[in-house]
Formats: sequence, C-alpha cells, structure tokens
Amino acid sequence: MKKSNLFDKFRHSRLFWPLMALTILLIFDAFYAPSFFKIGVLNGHLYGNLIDVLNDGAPLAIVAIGMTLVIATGGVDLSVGAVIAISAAMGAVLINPALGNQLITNDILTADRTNTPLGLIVLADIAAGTLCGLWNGLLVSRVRIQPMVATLILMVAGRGIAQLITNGQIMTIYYTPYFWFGNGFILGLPVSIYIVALVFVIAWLLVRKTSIGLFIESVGINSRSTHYSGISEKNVKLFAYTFCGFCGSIAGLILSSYVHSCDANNIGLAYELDAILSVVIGGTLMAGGRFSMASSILGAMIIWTFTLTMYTIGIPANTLLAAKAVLVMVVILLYSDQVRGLINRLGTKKGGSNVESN
Amino acid sequence: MMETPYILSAKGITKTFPGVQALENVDFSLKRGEVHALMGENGAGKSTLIKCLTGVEQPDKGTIEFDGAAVVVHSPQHAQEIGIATVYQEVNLCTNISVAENVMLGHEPKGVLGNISWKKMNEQAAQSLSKLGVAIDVTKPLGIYSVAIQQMVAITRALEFQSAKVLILDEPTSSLDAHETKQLFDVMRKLKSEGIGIVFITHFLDQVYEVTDRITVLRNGRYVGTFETSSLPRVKLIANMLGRSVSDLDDLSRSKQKVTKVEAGQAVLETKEMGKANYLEPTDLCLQKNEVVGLAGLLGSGRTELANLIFGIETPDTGELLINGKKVTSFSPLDSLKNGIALCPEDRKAAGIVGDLTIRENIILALQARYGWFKFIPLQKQYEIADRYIKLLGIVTPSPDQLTKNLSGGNQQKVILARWLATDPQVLILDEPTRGIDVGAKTEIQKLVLDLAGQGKSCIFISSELEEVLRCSHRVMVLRDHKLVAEFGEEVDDQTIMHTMAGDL
Amino acid sequence: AAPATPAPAAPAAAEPAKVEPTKAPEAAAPAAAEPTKAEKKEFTYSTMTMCYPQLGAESDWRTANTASFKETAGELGVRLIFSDAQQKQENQISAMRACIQQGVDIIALPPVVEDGWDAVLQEAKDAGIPVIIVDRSVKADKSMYAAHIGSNMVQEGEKAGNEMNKLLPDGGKIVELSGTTGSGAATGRAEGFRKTLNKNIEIIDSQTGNFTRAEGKPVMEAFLKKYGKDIKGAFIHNDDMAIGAIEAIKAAGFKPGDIKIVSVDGTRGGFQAMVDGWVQADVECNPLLGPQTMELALNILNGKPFDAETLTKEEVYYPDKAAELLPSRKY
Amino acid sequence: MWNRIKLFLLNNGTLLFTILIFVVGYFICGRIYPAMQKPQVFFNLFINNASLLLLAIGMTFVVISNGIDLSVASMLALTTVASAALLKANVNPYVIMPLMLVMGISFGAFQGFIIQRLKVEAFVVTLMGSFFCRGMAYIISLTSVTITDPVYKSLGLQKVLIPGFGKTYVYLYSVVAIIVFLAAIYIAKYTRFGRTMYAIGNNEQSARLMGLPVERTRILVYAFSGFCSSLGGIAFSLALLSGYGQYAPTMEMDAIASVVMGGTLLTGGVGNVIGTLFGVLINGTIVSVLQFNGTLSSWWTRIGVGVLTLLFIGIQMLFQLGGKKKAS
Ligand SMILES: Nc1ncnc2c1ncn2[C@@H]1O[C@H](COP(=O)(O)OP(=O)(O)OP(=O)(O)O)[C@@H](O)[C@H]1O
Ligand SMILES: Nc1ncnc2c1ncn2[C@@H]1O[C@H](COP(=O)(O)OP(=O)(O)OP(=O)(O)O)[C@@H](O)[C@H]1O
Ligand SMILES: [Mg+2]
Ligand SMILES: [Mg+2]
Repeated sequence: MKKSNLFDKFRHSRLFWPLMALTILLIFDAFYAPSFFKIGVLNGHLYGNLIDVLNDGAPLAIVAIGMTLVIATGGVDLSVGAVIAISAAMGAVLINPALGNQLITNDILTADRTNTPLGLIVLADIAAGTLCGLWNGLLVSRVRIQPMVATLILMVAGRGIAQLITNGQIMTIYYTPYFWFGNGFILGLPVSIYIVALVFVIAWLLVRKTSIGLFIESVGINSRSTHYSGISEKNVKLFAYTFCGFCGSIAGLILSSYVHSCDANNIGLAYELDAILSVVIGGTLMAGGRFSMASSILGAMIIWTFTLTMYTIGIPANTLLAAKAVLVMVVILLYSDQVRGLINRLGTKKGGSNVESN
Repeated sequence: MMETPYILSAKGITKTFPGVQALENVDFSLKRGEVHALMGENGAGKSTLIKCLTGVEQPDKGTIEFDGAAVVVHSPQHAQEIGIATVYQEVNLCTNISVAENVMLGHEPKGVLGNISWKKMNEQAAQSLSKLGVAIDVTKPLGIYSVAIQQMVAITRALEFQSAKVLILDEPTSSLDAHETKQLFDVMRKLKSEGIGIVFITHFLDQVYEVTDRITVLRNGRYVGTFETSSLPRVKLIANMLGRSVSDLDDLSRSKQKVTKVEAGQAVLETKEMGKANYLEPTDLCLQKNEVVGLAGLLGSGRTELANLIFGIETPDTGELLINGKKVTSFSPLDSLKNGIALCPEDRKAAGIVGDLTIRENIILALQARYGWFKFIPLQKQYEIADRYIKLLGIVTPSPDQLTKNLSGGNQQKVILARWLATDPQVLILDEPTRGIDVGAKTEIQKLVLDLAGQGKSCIFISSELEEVLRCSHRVMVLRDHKLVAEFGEEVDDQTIMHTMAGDL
Repeated sequence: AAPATPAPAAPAAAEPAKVEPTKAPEAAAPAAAEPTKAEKKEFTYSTMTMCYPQLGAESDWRTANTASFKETAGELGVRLIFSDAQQKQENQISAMRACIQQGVDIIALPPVVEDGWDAVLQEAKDAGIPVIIVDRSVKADKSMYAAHIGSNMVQEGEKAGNEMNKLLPDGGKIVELSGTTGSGAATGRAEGFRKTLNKNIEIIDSQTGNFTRAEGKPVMEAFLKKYGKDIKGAFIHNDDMAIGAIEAIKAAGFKPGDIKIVSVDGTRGGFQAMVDGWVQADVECNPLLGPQTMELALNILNGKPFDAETLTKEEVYYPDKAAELLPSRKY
Repeated sequence: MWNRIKLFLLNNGTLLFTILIFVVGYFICGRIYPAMQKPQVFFNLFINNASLLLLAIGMTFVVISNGIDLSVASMLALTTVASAALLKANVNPYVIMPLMLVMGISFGAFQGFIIQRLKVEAFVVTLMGSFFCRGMAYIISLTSVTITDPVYKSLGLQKVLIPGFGKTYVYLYSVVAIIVFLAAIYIAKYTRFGRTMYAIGNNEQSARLMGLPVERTRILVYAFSGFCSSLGGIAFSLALLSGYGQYAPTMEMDAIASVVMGGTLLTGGVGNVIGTLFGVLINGTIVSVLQFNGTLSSWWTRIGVGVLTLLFIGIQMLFQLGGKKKAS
C-alpha cells in the first residue's frame, strides 16, 4: 500500500507531468532515432546526443530558473534575450576592445590574449545582466509599469545597446580560457551542466531556505493582501527581476563561449519565448503563484530534446516550426484540468477499483 | 398540470470538494411569495447550496425542481434565464464598468439599431437604485464606490430582472447599515407580495425574525430542518445551528464583558492632528494600554481611512503619529508591523487572504514578514503556530494545508485574524472583523478582543453594528464625513451615538 | 532574420561602367518628370542626396554593407539619409515613402525580398526619383527602377558546387547547412549548388541554421551524431554558421580537413577558419557596394550613360592565401 | 453645455491626453523636419500602418477581455501566402478573400476555445498558434509568391484621394482599415458583446456570476482578432502584391505596443479602440522620425524606439496618476 501512496504522491507532484512528457519524447526517440541514446567517450569526456541536450539546453535552463521567479510574481520578462546579448557583448568587448573598428592583425588572432583578466570579464558580464534585471525590476515595482510593457522596452532597446557596445560588429573571441564555460569538461561532463546546477542550488537556497519563495508566491497570488501583511511586495518583485537578469547574464556568458563570439543581433534570439515556454511546460501558471524551478528546468530539457530529435530524424526544415507548435501544445494541454479529468476518468475506468485518495 | 406551492425545491443535494464534504443530502424548498432564511454556522454549506441551485457548481447528487419541472442548471446565465436572480456572498460585480452597466448588463435597453441605448440605461439604473434609496452617479465606474454601495448595486441588479420568480440573497446585509437594511426589507416585502420567493442568508438573528417566514437550518453540510419562523424561539434556532446548548453563549452576549480597567498613563498609540488631504481630516486619537476604542460612523464616514493611515497603507501629510511616545517617521505596513500594530482589513477578498496559499502559510505570513527575508520559520514551527490558531479560533478545515480560498467566508476572516494574532501585536486594528461571521464565532471574536485588552494589548474596533461596538469598547469615537466628531466614554447609550453619527445632535 | 546576402566584387567597381546609351534616358525617367532640375543642375557628389533604407543589421555582411555606404558618403560628401528597417519590409517601404516626401535625389534600395515593391516604386517614379536596387533583385517591371547592382546567389551556389567537386573528386556523402528558410540567399545558393554538383556526391541531409553561429552548432552536432564518419563534406551557406559548425566538428573529435567545408561570404571569421584549416574554400560575397553605387547614382542623375545591370564579381578564396589576405579583410 | 464638455473631458482624460501627445509630438517633429508638414506624410501613416491598425484593433478587444493574442502577425503572413498560392492556382480572387476571412475567424475561434474551455494560458496558446501559422505558411511556400492577379493588382494600387487635400491620397486598404475601426468603436460601446468584453476583462468570475455569456464572448473576441488578422493579411498582400511566410516579423509586438500606448491596460477591462488608433499613429510617427532623421546607426534606431516608448508610457502614467488624484 505504501508503494501506491508514494506513487500517488509523485503523481501529484509538480515534476510528474513534465517528466511524463520527457519520457514520451524519449520513447519516441528510442523508436525513430535510436542513435539518440548512444553515449560514447571522446577525449576523456562523455559524448552523445543526450549530453548535447544537457549542454545545449543549459543556457535555456538557467534563464528558465530566473523566468520562473518572475512569472511566479505574476509578471513576465520579455527582455532576457536582449539581456543575454548585452552581457555577451560586455564580455566580448572586454576581451578585445580593439576589434571594433580596426583591422585585425595576425598577432591578435593567434595570440591567446585578453585585455581584461577573466575574473573581471565574468564579473562585468554578470554585472551588466544584473543591472538590466534591476532596471526591469525598478520599472515594474517602482514606476508600476505593467511587466510586459516594462520589459518590452528593454527587449527593443537591449539589442541596440548590445550593438552599441560592440560597435555593430559581430565580435569573435580568440581568448581560449573564455571557451571553458561553454566547451570545457569536468569529470567527463560539460561545464555548463555544473553551472546550471550551481545556479539552481543558489536559487533554491535563496528561495526555499529563506522566506523569499513564500513571499514571491504570495505576491503572485494577491499582491495587495501581501502588501497589507507587511511584506514589501515591491522589493520582492525587484528581487525576482534582478535575479532573472542575473540568470540572463550567465546564459549570455555560456552562449558566447559556445560559439566564440558575440553577435548582438542573434545571440539568445527568442530565448524569452523559449524560457516562458519552459516555465509553462514545467507547470507554473503564467498568472503567478505556486512555482517549481526544477520543473522549469525539465521544461527547458523537453524543448531541447525535441529540437535535437527533429534535427536527428531530419524533419524537413519547413515543417519544423509547425511541429514544435503542435508538440508544445500537446504537452501544455496535459496541464488543463479538463483534459486531465478526461485522462483520469479513462484511467479510473480501466483501473476499475481505483480509489481517489487524498 | 398540478400547481404546487413550491417554486423551487431541491432534494438530496450532495457536494464534495477535495477533502471537504460541503453538502450531504440536503433538502430545501421555497414557496412562492415567502421569505425563507437559510441559517447555519460559518462553513455550514449555505453558500455552496446557493451555488448548486444557481449553476455555479454542479451538485454531485440530487435533483432540483423549478416551477414544477425538473431542471439541471448549467450556469448562472442559465439560472437567470429560467428566472432565478442571485446576489452572491462577497460582492461579485465588475468594478471597471459603470454602475448603470453593472445593474443593466444582460438586459440592457435597446435603441433603434439594436444598439445599447445609454441614455435609457442610465435612467433606468438610476431609477432602480433610487428604490433602494441610493442616489449616486451611475455613469461612474463601480469601483470608486464603497463596498456597501457595491452591495446595493448588486442587489439592485438582482431585483432588476423583471421575469425573476426567485430571488436569492447571500448575506446581502453584512455591509449595510440599519437604514439601508430597512430599505432592502421594504423592497423584499413588496416582491414577496408579488409572489416572488426569496431566499435570504444572514447571520443577524434580528433580521431573520424581522422579515422571514420560514427558516432552514444547515449544520456541517447536513440538513437539520425547516421551521416556521414564528414558532422557533431564538434559543432553539441557535441550538439547532450549533448542535449544542446555548446557555453559555447567551450569557456571553448579554453581559458586559469589559472586566479590565484602563489605567491612564503613557499612550500606546497617539495621533496628533494626523490627516491627509482628500482622505481624512486631521484627527486626534489616543489609545491606552488595555483599552479598546470603538469607531462608529455611517458607511463612508472615514473609519477605514483612519485605520489605513495608522497602519501605513496611506501616508499622512499632516500631523504626527506616536507609538509609545515615539514619533513614527516612515509609514508602511512593514513599519507598522515592526511597531507592533496590526490591521485586519475590511476587504477580506482583495486585501486579506492570499487565496492560493494554504491556511498555514496565510497564518504565518505577517509573522514571517516581521522576521524578514532570511529568518525563515522552520516548517515544524509553522505547523505549530497554524494548529494553535486553528484551534484557538475554531477554524473549520480538514487540515492546515487546505487552500484558504476553499474556506467559507467566515473562516477566511478567522484566518486573517490568526495571521495578525500570530505576530503578537501591541495594537490590533480590526476593521469589520465580524462581517459575515456566525453568532458563535462573532461572540468568540468579541471575547478575544476583550481578552487581548486584558493581557495588556490595545485595540481599535471598527464595526457597523453599534451594539457590538458598545459592548466591546471602553471608549467610542464617532466619525462623520471623514472627520472625528465626538468621543464618548463607556456609559454612552446607542441613541446618543446614533444621533451623533447622523449629525443631528 | 535575413542573413548574409551576397554582392561580391570590389574590383568590379573600379571598372568603368559599360555604356548602354539606349537604356539610359528611359531608366532616368525622372528627368522627364522634373525637367527643370535635370536641366539646370549638374549633380556632384556634394550636391547629391541619397536615401538608403537599409534592411537591418542582422549579420556581419550587413553591417559591413552599412559601413561601406556611410564611409563612402562621408568621403565623397554625399548627403546620405539612412534608416534601419530591422528586417521588416513594411519599414523599408515606409522609409522609402519618407524619402520621397523629403525630396531626395536618388534612392538606393537593398530589398529584403524580391516581391512587394510595385506600389512604392510607382510612387517614386511619380515623384521623379530614380531608384537603384542594391544587392538582391526585385520582381517589378524593369521600367520601375533605374538600375540594379548586386550579386547572383545562384552563381555563388554554382561556384560552391564546383569547389566541392574539386575537393571530393571521388564523390561521397555531404551535408548542407542552409540559411534562413525561404530567404533568397538560401534558396539561390542551394539551387546553384545542386546544379553543378557531381552525380557521385550525395547530399544526405540538409537543415537550416538560420545563418547564425548559435544555430549552426546544434544542427551540425545532430548531423555528426547521426552520420558520424560518413560525412565527407559540408556546404554551409555562410561563414557564421560555419564557425558554429566547426565547434561541433571539433567537439566530435574530427581533425581539420576530415570534413571538407565550403562556405560563403569571405568574412574575417571565415578566413580565420581557413587559416586554421577547417574551411577548404570560401566563396566571396562582397558587401562593400558603397563606392560603386554612388558612382552609378551620379551617372544616372547627370544623364550620363550607365550600366543598368551591374553584376558584382565573385571570387573564391582558398586556405593558401588566407593568412596573407586576412589582415586586409574589412569585414 | 460647458458642464457636459467638462464631464466628457474628465471621463476621457487618458484618451484625450494620448491624442494631445500625438498632436504635440507630431507638431514638434514637423518643426524639426519640415518635410513632415506635408499632408501626404501624415496620410502615409495610414498607408504604411493599415495592416498594423487592423491587427491592433483585434488586439485591443483581446487585451480588454484580459487576454493576449500573439498569433496575429503570423496569421497575417499565413493569409498572404495562402492567398498568393491560391491565386497562382487560378482560384477566383472573390472566393479567396472571404475564404481567408473564414480561415482567420475559425482559427481565432479555435484558439479562443482552447483558452476558454481547456483553461490554457492565452499567452501560450497564441504563441503556439503563431508558430503554427508561420509553420503552415512555410509549408505552403518557402519563398515569396508573387501576385499577378489583375483584380488584386487593381485593388492594391487603387488610390483614394482625400477630399480637400488636393493630390493627397491613401490606398483603398487604408479606407477598409478605417471602416473596421469605426465598426469596432460601435461594437465596443453599443453592443452587449462589447460591454461583456469589458466586464470579463475586469473580473471573469464576477461576469460569470452576473450571468453574462462569458464563454461565448471570449471565443468571439479571439475570433474577431482572427478576423482582423486575416483582413490585415489581405491588406498586406494587396499592398505588397505577394505572399511570404516571413512577412511582418514581430508585428504582434508592434500591435501590443500600440494598444498599450493607446491607454488600454494589459490587465484587462480598461481601454478603447480610439486610443489604439492613436497608439498606431504614434508608433508610426516614431518610426517616421527616425527615418526622416536619416543619420542614426541601426542600433540607435532600436535604442531610440525603446526610449521614446518609455518616455511616452512614462508621460501617460504621470497623467493617469494626476487624474486619479484629481478624481478622489
Ligand atoms: N471550492 C471549494 N473547494 C473546497 N472546499 C470548499 C469550496 N467551496 C466551499 N468549500 C467548503 O465547503 C464548506 C461550506 O462552505 P460555504 O461557503 O457553503 O459555507 P457558508 O455556510 O456559506 O459559510 P459562511 O457563513 O462562512 O459564508 C466549507 O467548509 C468550505 O471550506
Ligand atoms: N453614498 C456614497 N456616495 C458616494 N461615495 C460614497 C458613499 N458612501 C461612501 N462613499 C465612498 O466610499 C469610500 C469608502 O468609505 P470608507 O471606507 O471611508 O467607509 P467606512 O467609514 O470605513 O465605512 P465602512 O467600512 O463601514 O464601509 C469612500 O471613499 C467614500 O467616499
Ligand atoms: Mg457563505
Ligand atoms: Mg470601512
């Protein structure tokens, strides 16, 4: 009996549905793209599609963590893509500010040099992104602009700012230590996975081991009541947006490290939408309130598993977008109480004596 | 076809919510041309029964007969179409659209092109409202008016249905004053004489005995019985509702409770000419240790404003606020919380509960706010606190992990009270704490207030029930037109206060 | 986002415009509409106002193209009215309308797509302002604009196909990373490539990488996981994607040259990849069209003979010269 | 009389202020760039933004009912491709246009159904709808499809002279947009559907308990937005005489921005279509100013649009705050 209780508990946990979706996707892969599961060892580290999902999905997972908090407060952050571009631009420019207007000389290209120490680059990266988050937070919590509008402003202007930083150039990075974040390995696994874990742990400690998580949920559900309870709902929102900016900056760091460059126009393109989708696939409501960061990370993994699956089975390019729409819709319909009710009813009929437990 | 005397009857209604059996096999029948009271404690299932009758919820079991034929009511819209007009508990109107629309939408007068005729609509709405003695600008959005006005508008809307055969009123009087209530009753009597059946829910026994013909009592979701009002003594009614003897309750509500003596000394809380332009005139108020000060006034007299200013919801622009003799410099709920002030707000739904949080989380919310972001109350401690207050206030719930939005109105109010008691405040401001609360709980809350005063706390008690204010308070201050107009000691009688409130003294 | 578009041929610019007297008067139709202007005034660079509704700043190629126009205008003293349409055709069109109302002398238009220009070209014609189509072409009637200057995407694809043939004389399987689905550059290059590709070379997979580094990488990753060592070559529609793809190839443990790569653009990044040995051939696509366009504009305005169709010359670069040329690349 | 005017001014403060900002802003721009004083420049706003206006009208309704529709731009693109492809297949243009409208309406209604009945977030449903429509457009054709049909050509190039302004003109589709705009004003103010929309936007639960037809209204609102999008698509294909899956990238964001600038709150229940018209005009003016300036780098254009948007919303909010203070 205990076992079934455990299962029931699991079934009602927030991780259940995203895990289900991921499993179904992987089962599909098992049939149509068996190579998906091959994991080999190459140069002393693991290598394979599943590793790629983790590695490529890392920036999205990180952004999704921040986005979860913002959405939980009942807001949304459309600017994360632009924030990614700004922080990546910051890093690229600090590594080599000479690249902007001047011709590259061979010694720049071959020299593994940087104008700024790595630590400072990372700090500046993070500072830039966090500052953007702070700006969003101030607009939302102090100026009281609706979240979608407030972040739309940075969404539009942000890539312009990133271009301003890089002087409109696509900046290629030639500094090897910087590549470690996106391409390095620790104990056979990509560094980016550890970064996700680190950000998650920081966020989790911050949110669940303090009262911030409770406050965020409370603000998301009823910000007026929260205010009346003596909680500074402004600061709670400010925190969420700032943290989301912080997450964006880390994602910017990894993404620019992946491809050794910063293309202000394209880096992190549409990440805001994918991040929102990850959060929603993870079962957090866009109206705010209860949230689960782990589910959002799963959501990000679902999106990347799907993307790589499509590449692998070779879906024609022109049907990709429509296929993605249908998949995500199906996953999200699983959250609809109506649809779930239907599934549960079918399950109960089959199970016969299934008793609804509390 | 056989004409039954019953216009609406329900048999064997059963409704289960996750973890709560809200209704179990409840029968209810309403005659044409009667006023029928539905009575029961908080959480007895009154509102749920109404919701089942009007299609908001679908009952798990049971049948409904309307006008001699079995019906399944799909939705509130359907209910209206067949002739059931309803005013739900907690005002349920749209605050952004005009008063006239709130009254008329759904049966708005049409112009030549089938368009809405705004002129006619405004006229009709104003006329209907005036029947209840409300004269307001109907073109203004509803949201700018007080809860009481909104309640009147909701009632007007229900009455506006020409074809209605049944009118259901779920605690319509909880935020009305005596005069407005009387006007409502006049209208009810008139409708009754036209053969309309009226269901009336209230926690005010006086009102029940004033207008109703029959009473149906629910207890814990179960049907207790239906009685002729005239043949059911109050004590019996209460006994039926509570399912226990009421002699002790009776004692409590009749005897003066103010056992503690207030010692003059350092005021705990003092306002000096504190006010805010367009909000509240400069006001002096002084609260001693162990003291309960009652605020009396008509609706819209500025009591809530005074409470909000003291608690820091709004920042005063004149005068000063002293706590224990120290001047308060920054105003926000958090500052007040740290200064030991607590406020149970008037608008429970919008400013009180956080519906999707559990009862436990709601109760510890303010305490946690005082501890700050990083001093997290351990889970076990949270449960301890929650359990303590659930017991202390008698909150009816299967577990502290129930979502607060699933509680009945009265129990939600208790949760908010618990939230503030948990912070162990020095000054407790209660704005309409007993609205929508049953007799038993009401007495408990009154007792609690006095107990607190006995333990060295102070209290500001706002209520529209004069009797209640008098019973609990050591001093009564009367507000009128957003201004403090008079202050009375313990010996004042309600007549004096009433005249002061009305301004004819 | 529309991607790196082509338009090769800095050297071609230097060549004198071929005289095609019959076409000139007709193309310079504005002269008829505003005779006073044309007759009275001999245009010089410093009296000419040119409108350039740039399409966006989505790629290296595009920013180099913008810079070329701005620099040239600065050097020659041409008054340039520049705007950025952010990849939206509607913005390009409204920018053209704004230019018409400002009464510019000539409009140089880098169209985002070939269709949809009829109405606004007509408006320009009515206002007597000649239009030069830059880079991509438009489908409107030839009488609607004065001249076209740009490159031929199909030709680029053909060149890439020839290079691939040379690199894989014994045939083999290759993959294609194509540009943004539906963009002229992507369709043209794909079409040309297939035209010249030998029969013994098989394109086993083709997927879009949207002309960006970030998407080039995962697409290549997926190819490598799926086909592994079967892949002998790759045709990649621009250098940005090539750089992304090379990251994936590196990570999969391949050595430079294991997979023969033919790319398009000839940007600095592409050259660097050639120096490092990853890319075997890079088909140039020159964005520096500023000088050529301005000269053409002046000829049109002054009623001098000009070439109504200028095709920019396309070079192919190889690793041997890459290291030498790299420092001189402007973009 | 004066009282009535005063009342009108008070009740419509935000809207009037939006209009005032537009007028003053346009005037200042006209001083800086004299070419902008030409009437044709003003009417170009209606030519350039006809489709945006149509999309924004539908979006206004959706936003008022407390929803959001991210699929509008993709639906527009799909309409252009589908109609171009059908024209190529020699289908009668007079069959195609109603067909496209039916497509838009039914897709909108379908989205509304999922949102309302299955209780899925509007943001997500319409985002997926947007992916789906663009995806379908790509499946129909990857490249842009030219329209050579004479009917489309003559409709698309048909100018309508503005009476009293000499040779100043707009195109036929601009007139269509204005007609829809007027109809939308009527619907919003004078029909039960319109008023219910406002009620739902404020509080859906209340609207339901008031016995208003919540489900039907919400589905209709999305259907209306679908109608506006496909009509916008027809206008777009007339203007450009072609169909292409990548047309109007991110126009949904422009539409939302216009709606917001017009004073409609994204939280629902408040706003109107007249404001949206001015939102669209302001949006168009911002773009025009940057085009008339003609010296800015592309990144300054983006930053400029962002800053001007912020500035505008800031001014509007200040005014709203002031208005609230006065009202109380
Ligand atoms: N949606 C719901 N989900 C779970 N439980 C619910 C829900 N609605 C009501 N309940 C529960 O059903 C019971 C009956 O509630 P109801 O609102 O009918 O009480 P009531 O008699 O109207 O009380 P009050 O006088 O306080 O308004 C309560 O225990 C309440 O907690
Ligand atoms: N008859 C009325 N006409 C118009 N506005 C009114 C009327 N009565 C009250 N109001 C407004 O409603 C708001 C609420 O009033 P307020 O909160 O001061 O009342 P209160 O004294 O706290 O009474 P209660 O809490 O019993 O409702 C005030 O802004 C007041 O101006
Ligand atoms: Mg109730
Ligand atoms: Mg009050």
